[in-house]
Amino acid sequence: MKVKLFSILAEEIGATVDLNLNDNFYARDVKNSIKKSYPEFSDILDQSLVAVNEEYADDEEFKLSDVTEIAIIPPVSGG
Amino acid sequence: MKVKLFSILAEEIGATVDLNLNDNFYARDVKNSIKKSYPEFSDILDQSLVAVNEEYADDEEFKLSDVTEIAIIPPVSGG
Amino acid sequence: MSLIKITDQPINTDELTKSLIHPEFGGIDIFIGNIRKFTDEIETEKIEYTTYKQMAEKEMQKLADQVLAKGMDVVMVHRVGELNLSDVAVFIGVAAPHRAEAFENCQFLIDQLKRTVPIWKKEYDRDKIRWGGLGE
Amino acid sequence: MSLIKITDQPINTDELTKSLIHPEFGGIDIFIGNIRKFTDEIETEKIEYTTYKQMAEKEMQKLADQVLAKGMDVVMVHRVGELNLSDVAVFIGVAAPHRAEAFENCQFLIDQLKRTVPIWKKEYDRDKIRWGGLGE
Repeated sequence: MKVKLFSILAEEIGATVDLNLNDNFYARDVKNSIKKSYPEFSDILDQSLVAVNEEYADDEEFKLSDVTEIAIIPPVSGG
Repeated sequence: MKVKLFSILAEEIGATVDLNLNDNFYARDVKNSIKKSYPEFSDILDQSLVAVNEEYADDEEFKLSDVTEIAIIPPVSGG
Repeated sequence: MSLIKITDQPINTDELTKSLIHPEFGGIDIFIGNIRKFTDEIETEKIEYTTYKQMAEKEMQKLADQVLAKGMDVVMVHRVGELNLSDVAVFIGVAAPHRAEAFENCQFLIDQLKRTVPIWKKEYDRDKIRWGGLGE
Repeated sequence: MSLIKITDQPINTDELTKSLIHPEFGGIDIFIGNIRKFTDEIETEKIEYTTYKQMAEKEMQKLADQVLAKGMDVVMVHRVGELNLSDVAVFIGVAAPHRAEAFENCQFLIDQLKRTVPIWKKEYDRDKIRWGGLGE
């Protein structure tokens, strides 16, 4: 599953990162999986949220088959 | 001394009203003097403030010789 | 660059807005009051504003000075004369380094303007004429 | 008549302001955020905004819907791309029957936009590059 990255993560890692997610997964699994490959961004990932299908994800479990889009949302700074 | 009137008072009475004020007077004397001639506007005058030399007048005494302009300020309604 | 005035001409909101945009400030709050058709059941057709101009501009300047003294920029313009529906009667703008101050001071200025600045409205409503500020 | 969007074009503050002036409403509050030169001692040269556009517009619409549901009109436009000093980054406007609601809801919208809408700034300061939202 390609996960979209933004802001400093997109600049440092790339616009997407390819992850192997289980058929059922939690938002935290997405962050943990990226952390394994990019431990240097653990701090930023800890501050980031996960969006699933363009909605902020809570702690609920997702079925991979229902998911069309996943993104990591670093602390926002618009305005 | 010509006293400036505004809003409904100007429309009903005129742009100014001529009053005989003592050499020393209080803001309330201005209103009372107009009330005597125009008792039908007592209610509006009670709600109005007096401006002396383009400043809202408090309870202090004024010397007529220091005064260049007096106005009655009905409740304001700008904005 | 503050601008404080009473005018009998239409208010140029674009020009006034642009005058508040400077690189020294990051947040601008603007209040625009325009002539509204309905106030509950009352239908307004037009409003005639009158003023005690010299004193009104002095009172507006006193209010603006309180905000200017805090290092912000201020625009306060009130139109007088006969205004029709949608016409802009008042434009208040505050530019500040941070947005919270801009909001707070803009609201302060319009609230105070309505309390202390000698401007009066004569409202031509469908049913009758109403003088602003006076009880029914 | 509400307008909610992310754009990479300059924000036309005049057109957006005029879109909020209707006879149904009497009070309009507008917040404009522009690029500021100094933040304390830090001197900014330009800011590059990026966004997760589809989600950002959805989140902006959710915020606007809360205000629209109360019978007000709303405009929310955020610009992205490379912005220079004085350029307008965000325009938020609320038209309401009464001014207190306009102020309250306009401030709510900009406060929430800064908390929840996926837009990021990369600030090119004189001393170094800073990413908005991240601690030093």
